[in-house]
Amino acid sequence: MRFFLQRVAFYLFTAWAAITLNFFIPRLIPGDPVQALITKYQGQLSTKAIESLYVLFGIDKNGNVWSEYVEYWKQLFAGDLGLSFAFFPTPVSEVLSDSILWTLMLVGVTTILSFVIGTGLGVLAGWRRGSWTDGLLPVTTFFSSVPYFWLGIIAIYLLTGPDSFFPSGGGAEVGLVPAFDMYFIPSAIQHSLLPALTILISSVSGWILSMRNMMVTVSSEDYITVAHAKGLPERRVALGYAARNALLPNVSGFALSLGFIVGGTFLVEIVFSYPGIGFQLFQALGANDYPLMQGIFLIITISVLVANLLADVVYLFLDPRTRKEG
Amino acid sequence: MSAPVLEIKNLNVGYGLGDQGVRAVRDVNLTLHRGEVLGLAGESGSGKSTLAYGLTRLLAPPGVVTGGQVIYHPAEGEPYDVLGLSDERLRKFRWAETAIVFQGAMNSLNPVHKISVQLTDVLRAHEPKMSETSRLARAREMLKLVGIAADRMDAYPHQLSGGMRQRVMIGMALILQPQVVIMDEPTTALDVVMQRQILGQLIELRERLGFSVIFITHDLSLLVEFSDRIAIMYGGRIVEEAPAAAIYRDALHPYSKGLLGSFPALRGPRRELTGIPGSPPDLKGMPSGCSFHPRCPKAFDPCAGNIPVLGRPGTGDGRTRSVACWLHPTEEPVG
Amino acid sequence: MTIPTSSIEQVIPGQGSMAQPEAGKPAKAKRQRFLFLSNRKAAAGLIILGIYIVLAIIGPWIAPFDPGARGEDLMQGPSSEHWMGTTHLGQDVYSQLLVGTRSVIFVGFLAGIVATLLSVIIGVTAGYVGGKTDEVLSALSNVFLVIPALPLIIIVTSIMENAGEWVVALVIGFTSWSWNARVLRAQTLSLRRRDYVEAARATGERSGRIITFELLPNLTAVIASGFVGTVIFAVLSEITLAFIGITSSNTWNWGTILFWAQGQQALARSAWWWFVPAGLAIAILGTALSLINFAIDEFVSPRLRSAGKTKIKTNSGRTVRMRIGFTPVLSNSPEPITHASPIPVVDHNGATPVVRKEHAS
Amino acid sequence: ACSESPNAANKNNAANGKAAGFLSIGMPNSTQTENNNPFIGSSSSSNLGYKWMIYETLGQWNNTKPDQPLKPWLASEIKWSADWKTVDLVIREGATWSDGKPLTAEDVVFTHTMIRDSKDGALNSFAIPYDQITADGNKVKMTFKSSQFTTHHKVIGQIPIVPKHIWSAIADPATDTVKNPIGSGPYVLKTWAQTGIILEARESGYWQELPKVKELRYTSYSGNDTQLTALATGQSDWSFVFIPDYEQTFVAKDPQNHKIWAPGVLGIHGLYINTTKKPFDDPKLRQAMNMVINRTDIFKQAEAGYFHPEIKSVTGLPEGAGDAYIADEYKGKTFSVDVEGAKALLASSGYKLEGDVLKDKTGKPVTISLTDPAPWSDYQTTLEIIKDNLSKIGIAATVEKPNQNVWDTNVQKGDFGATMRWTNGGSTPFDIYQTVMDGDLMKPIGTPAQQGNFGRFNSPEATAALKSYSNATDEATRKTALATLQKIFVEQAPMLPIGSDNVGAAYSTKKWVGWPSDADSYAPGQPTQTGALMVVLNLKPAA
Amino acid sequence: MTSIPDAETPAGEVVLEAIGLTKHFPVRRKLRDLFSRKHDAVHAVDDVNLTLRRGQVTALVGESGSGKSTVARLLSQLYPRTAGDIRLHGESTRVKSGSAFRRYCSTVQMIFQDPFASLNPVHTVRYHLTRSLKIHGHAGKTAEDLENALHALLNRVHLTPPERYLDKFPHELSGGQRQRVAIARALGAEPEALLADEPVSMLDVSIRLGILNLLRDLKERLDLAILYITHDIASARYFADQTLVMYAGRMVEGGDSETVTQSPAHPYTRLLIDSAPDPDRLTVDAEQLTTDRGNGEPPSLIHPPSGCRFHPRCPMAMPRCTTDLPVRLEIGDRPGHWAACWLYDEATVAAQQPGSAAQPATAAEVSK
Ligand SMILES: Nc1ncnc2c1ncn2[C@@H]1O[C@H](COP(=O)(O)OP(=O)(O)OP(=O)(O)O)[C@@H](O)[C@H]1O
Ligand SMILES: Nc1ncnc2c1ncn2[C@@H]1O[C@H](COP(=O)(O)OP(=O)(O)OP(=O)(O)O)[C@@H](O)[C@H]1O
Ligand SMILES: [Mg+2]
Ligand SMILES: [Mg+2]
Ligand code: NI
Repeated sequence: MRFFLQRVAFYLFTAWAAITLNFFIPRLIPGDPVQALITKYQGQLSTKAIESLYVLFGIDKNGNVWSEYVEYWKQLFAGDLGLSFAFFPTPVSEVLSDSILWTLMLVGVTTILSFVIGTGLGVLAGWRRGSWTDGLLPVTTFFSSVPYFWLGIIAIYLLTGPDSFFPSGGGAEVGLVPAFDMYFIPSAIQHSLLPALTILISSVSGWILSMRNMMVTVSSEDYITVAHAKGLPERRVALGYAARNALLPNVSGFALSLGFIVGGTFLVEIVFSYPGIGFQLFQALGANDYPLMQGIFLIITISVLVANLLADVVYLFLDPRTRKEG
Repeated sequence: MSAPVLEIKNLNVGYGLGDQGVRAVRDVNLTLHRGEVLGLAGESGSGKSTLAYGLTRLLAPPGVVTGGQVIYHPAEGEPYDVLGLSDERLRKFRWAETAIVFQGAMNSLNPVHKISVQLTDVLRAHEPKMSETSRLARAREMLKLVGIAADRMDAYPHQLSGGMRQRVMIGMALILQPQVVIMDEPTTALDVVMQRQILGQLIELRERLGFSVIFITHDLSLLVEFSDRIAIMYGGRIVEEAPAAAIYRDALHPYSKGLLGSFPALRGPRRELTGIPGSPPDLKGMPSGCSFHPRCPKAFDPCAGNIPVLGRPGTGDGRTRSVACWLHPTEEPVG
Repeated sequence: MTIPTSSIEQVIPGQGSMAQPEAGKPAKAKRQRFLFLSNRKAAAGLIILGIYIVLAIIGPWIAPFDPGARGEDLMQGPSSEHWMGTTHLGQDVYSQLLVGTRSVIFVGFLAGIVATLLSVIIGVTAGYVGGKTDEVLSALSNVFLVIPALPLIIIVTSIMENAGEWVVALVIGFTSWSWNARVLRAQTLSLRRRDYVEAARATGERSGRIITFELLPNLTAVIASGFVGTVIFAVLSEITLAFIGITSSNTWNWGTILFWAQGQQALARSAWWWFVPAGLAIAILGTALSLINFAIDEFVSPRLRSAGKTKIKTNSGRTVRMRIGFTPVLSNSPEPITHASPIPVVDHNGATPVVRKEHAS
Repeated sequence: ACSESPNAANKNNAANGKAAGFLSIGMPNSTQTENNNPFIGSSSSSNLGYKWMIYETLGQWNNTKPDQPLKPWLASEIKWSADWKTVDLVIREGATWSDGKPLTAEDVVFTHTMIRDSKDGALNSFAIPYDQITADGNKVKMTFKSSQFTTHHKVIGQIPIVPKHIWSAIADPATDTVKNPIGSGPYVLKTWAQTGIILEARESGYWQELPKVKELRYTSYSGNDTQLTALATGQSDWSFVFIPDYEQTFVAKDPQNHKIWAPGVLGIHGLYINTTKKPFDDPKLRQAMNMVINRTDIFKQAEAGYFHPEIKSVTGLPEGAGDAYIADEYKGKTFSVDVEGAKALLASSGYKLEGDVLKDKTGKPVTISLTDPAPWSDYQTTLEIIKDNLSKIGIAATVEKPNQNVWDTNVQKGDFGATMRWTNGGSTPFDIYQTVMDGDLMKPIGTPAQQGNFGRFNSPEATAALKSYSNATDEATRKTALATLQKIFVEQAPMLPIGSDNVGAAYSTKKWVGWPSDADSYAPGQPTQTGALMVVLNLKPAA
Repeated sequence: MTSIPDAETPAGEVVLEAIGLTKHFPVRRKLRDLFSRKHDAVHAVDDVNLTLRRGQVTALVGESGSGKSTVARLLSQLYPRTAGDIRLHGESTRVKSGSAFRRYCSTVQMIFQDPFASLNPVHTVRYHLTRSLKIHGHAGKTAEDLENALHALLNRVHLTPPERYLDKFPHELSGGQRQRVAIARALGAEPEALLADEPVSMLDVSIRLGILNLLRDLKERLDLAILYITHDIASARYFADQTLVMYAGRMVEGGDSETVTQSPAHPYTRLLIDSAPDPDRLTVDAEQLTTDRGNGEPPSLIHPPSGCRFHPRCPMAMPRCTTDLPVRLEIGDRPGHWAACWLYDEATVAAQQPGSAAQPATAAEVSK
């Protein structure tokens, strides 16, 4: 419990520092959202619109940054993330809630899958060293060194087409409204296959490798030999003893990688026209949309922290040594 | 002397093969009799652990058993060679017939499983028909046997002290009532007080349950006190084997003598400590002939040329002991 | 963007999963330094990396064309004149690739060096000094860990006017040190408790000297692996930034090539020669760096080495795999291997023992 | 539950081919959020253009024929006074809102009044100088503080009319996302989803014949490449996107049906030169530069041979849309690459070409930095070509790729050598010349010039001519003013025109026919233009 | 082979002295205690007095965790002390770092338990020794001086010929050789006191003797004061002049080695000696003088037992033992032999029956 509170205090501090940075950094970008908008619509938006846009966005008054900062925290505590500029006047919270599910579904599920598959293969590769699994590593390493976007674009080029099973992009078939029904779900899954595969291929090798290394390390522990000496079935030794223990250090790595979901894979979302939050962030960057950037950073920060906190808790359950008596 | 349970015949164990390989155990012949405590002594690196793990095929890569037999005599039925068993049969054999207590109990217990799980695991693997409640009952019974309250069943290894963990390991070793228990330095990490208690308990259990023990340590004085017979290893070979008292009083091999002369005695008059000059041999470049001869104060011509075989010496108690030394001509080789 | 492999996931600070230099047999310092090169992975990785570095140096000289110069042949496939074809402006893709190597290597290495320096300074200091300093520095690295790196890099590079390679490299370096710092801190913490560090202190060494001469040499492998990881990350970041058109670098790099290729729909126009080589160049460079990283991991933790024989032939000719729990038995004949001579009956009293020196100490 | 899901009805994809009675419209405008407010440029309805299918304007303006009068739409009569300060409108009878209520003059007055009176002019994005707005029965009269000659198409043709009974209840029209849009157009919003927005045709109550296309499906793709893929594979029937090598990447995928149409409009792209930087303050030097630029190469290589139609007239006015405005003096005068002529001009103006280095009058080599944001690959390609062209007369150019924000700031502050940029567009050449030459928009170097004249071109004559053109009450004055402007533009070359904007489209005739074309350019082709409604109404199922 | 003669040396000059030395390691506070004022601490060393004299070896024995290493580290000033005093040549010193610390180091040097861990694997023998010489200014002026000094050091620890060892890395040396290098490093400072923390426990039986003999030889030749820490009471008998016994952070008995080992006074010392393996005791369950009532478990040092810390395990415990901290009491069989045990307080024994407060054997175990 003490451990837990200590962690919480630590996380709160980190969150404060990160959010503060998140507040200031976007403000350092030269230019402003109005300019960005005008530029985005090259010639389609008359320069006369500039004044009305400044009024519209409410950035005509030159507030000082400090009072904005205070205001920002006040708003944050009120649960208000402000209005997005790029999607003016949609509230940031709405932009986020529209896109986060897509990301969670695609990248979140894939990250978990990647972890599960990678860990599984890693267990195999570590346990059965010297068998065919040794060939797994060089191949996956090569793929993991390929940039996501490159792989994705090639996949689109090679695998999609008018008659292909794989759609070339988008989150689901045009016109389907997100709902748990027999139309949307299969379509969403179909659309997520190719991007998911891309992420999977380029991220799985990290897990294989780390799990394999941990398996190798753990396999030479005495208790594994004891387990063999006890005459336990091989499965039991491999999974209940070796893999179970080798998994522990990977848990926090996994938690951290959850944080990379949003920031790390937005190129996949761009390449596949996937309406997720990473793509949204990219647009926010292009549009100088501070409120949206802040909102997304907030989500990233909080999700990393929560993931880590969860990892700590999971760790507490997985590793009795961290549990304190009494 | 009672019937043998385990006969080790010309066991050879090495690490790696080819010119990278080392032969850590060389042509070892040893017989363990029913109900006895056989002590195995020798300095660090002499191959004691390698022998223990080799005979149960538990050596991790790059360990290989390069030759020999380990004949096990079950309580009923024909004797068989442990090294020739299939993986499945070996799994069945392990723990049910021969259990091992490792050097560090800290590392022998899986830190993430409760000790009850680790105890019942064995039963689940070897006696699948047993019900869960009777497994737990059996586990509790074993803990009681080694002096641990049954309420510690649900403890994790790190919640137990070193001594308790070692007791748990001993309890676990006995849970299937094996014929042979191998103990590789079971108490070196422990305090003398604890060490005495645990060994005392073990000896008492042996009396009750009647298993045989191979007891490995480099602390000769401990061995002399606790074991029936003692085998001394040097450079991968057994150089002497005799009843404990015989070794203590009258060691034949110069190495055994040196080993005994290295321990200061706590009681009685101050003995002269001789020690053993020089350093242990390098397994890769073993001296020719008797591997001890470069350090041996009594070495003479034949020592450097030929390897002496373990055999019965021509002394009065020659029936009960054997030695491999050119100073002690044998009447008949062992093995 | 990928999370750099190897060093990141495998080392979880605080849990001590980092393969410790084996306590019993301390890293065989000198001999193993060369042993590292004998590792097949390391050798392959280093050779490939070497080729890249050479190309980075001489690339602009050996490039047959000015990478930006327009030519007559537009969108031509590979030919004897243009080995990797041409772009929509008739530029030579091969030359672009060659010239672009320098920027990639430069940014990768500069960022790697900056991040490594920072991580060493912050991580080792935090680990060695401990106390308040440690808390502050740990918090700092955690904040940097939490802030999403790539967006941050995008923002910072966009703040810089005309951000050139230097800026890109420095920004990447300054934003990607935190993970390694954490790893190093954990390692330092465990090293600090080693006896030889205490012993050095007891001898009267100053802290600075202990850090530089006692700790750092033992952290080399970890630092090197962190460096390699950061280089991979930096290279991928630079390419990503160029690809999405964030960086304003005026020089060529592989990301620029991909940017142009994608902007001009190279693949849709079947101009694979424009899109594929740069990606492969990245992948191969990344693979080479990963190989080096694996080799370092194996170097640090010999257990990971899978080199050597994993299969073994028994005397009866069967092949068995070496595995934990089932030591291979080559032969189970009860015959002795070394034939010891039976001891002849010697006249015990007649023999003159050769008495060895009695004083060894 | 399945049968009640809106997805049940929407589940029939493009593969169903002609049988599916819908039209898929795509735009490469990345993600959207549900926002149907027609007055906000960043709303999804504006981004994708579907607001013009829901809301209508008083008149329809055809960008491809800017000089033609607007087609009466919600106003059955549009009459401007000679000084273009007053307009009299007759509101069409029989138009109804999609909730069944009739559309009246009140609604028109309400809409324009709302814009005029919005706080700080937040809704008045065209900065229209409204004066009086009154209704009289089905007539509406609006007066303006200044001549609307150059902006009348905006007042009439680009302001959607909204129902008073709905909008008067909206607290702040500038920040309302109008989830349930009620308009007078032939379509109503059916479902809104990130994956696609579906509009369905009204069943009745539309004031003209109902469209044949019963359903419109709008999709926003993440970028040009994904949009192109969608076009090529037939997922999009209609879009407006830059397609490199369109012959191969788009048309060749279905040569029968895949078509590109790119009519130019009165808005251009060109190289702005910073006229305050020596030696580029010299018109002769700029002229010489103008002479060596290979516009055909740029058109073919940078603009894929269609996207920014090549500007041929030296006046910078695009072919087609601009033809009517070219002064007599310049009729038929077209650009051609003339390196020798340029060299001669330079030599005669005191420049020396030493080897391949041009030295200015003071003997310094002439160098220029060309700048544009990296992601704009067509501009970048253009700059590469210009760089190459300039080297022919010894000017060493470098191409810089600052990031977009930096570029924006620098261009506005006048901190650049030369840059490719666009001009405003409109119904007359006024917007083009104003963006380039208006002295009123000029700001000192270092102060952002947000509206135009980034090159700090200082010509009181041009400024006066611009004023005279926009305020003139007679055609002759305008003509003179325009001729003056063209003369200055040609002789001083403050900006080197390269290509024009286009309002065309990439479309497929597989399912629907009746698209505008060069032969019948009845409306702009771009699906986000106001006139897109005219296109949709004109479509018929393919045979 | 030289045998170790009896410890019979005249009392030399006092080099290092600890008076009431105490070390408590603070324990991280638990949440529960957040609001209480109590600060938990590991009472690793409490009120320890010891004296190191020139030319004498003082042994410190005790079970694992009894605080022996902590005493050594306190004496070498690697840990700051909680209370008490350390006197170097009678002068109270407290140094943490800087030149004062180095000055202290040059008189008091420490040898670590594990020769495999106490040498940095990346440095050669030469580096280790050179540093030690340089820091304490014994390296001389020229490279030749240094070389000579290095040779002298290696000769002193019998690593001959020195050239063969100077450029070796630790992993190229055997355990005994490494420990010699570690000793040489300590000698490089030319100290007056040597704190040897279990210098042989990690070494093989046959090598131990060599190191002990070397230390003994150095003591005589260099007139060193040596603190020999061990848990092997038999080696203390052979090697040390005095022996002190520690239990759970406190000194329980002291006196000259022969007396302490042959006629132990404190019940804990007796238990320790009885537990030591004894080849002469050929029957296992021989009559035991003392039986351990605590299952061999040492007490918690965070909440040490009140009174005598050994009382929960002591078969002779009396009611007074559970409440009052025993003081040093002279035994009287030999001069200087003392024990901190109420059994030697006549008044107490007269009033209370020894063993009357002994707990049942399993009590301690349950309380864990
Ligand atoms: N994995 C290995 N590879 C090569 N040689 C090894 C390996 N493991 C052990 N050896 C060598 O085999 C020999 C025997 O080792 P073993 O562990 O059996 O000795 P031991 O008698 O048990 O020593 P200790 O008393 O230290 O436990 C040693 O010389 C050792 O160096
Ligand atoms: N740095 C520390 N922080 C907290 N507790 C400590 C620390 N160092 C030692 N202790 C505790 O102090 C007590 C005494 O430890 P010390 O190492 O001095 O024992 P020791 O007698 O040397 O044992 P051993 O024979 O095992 O070396 C132990 O309970 C130990 O857990
Ligand atoms: Mg061993
Ligand atoms: Mg200690
Ligand atoms: Ni354009």
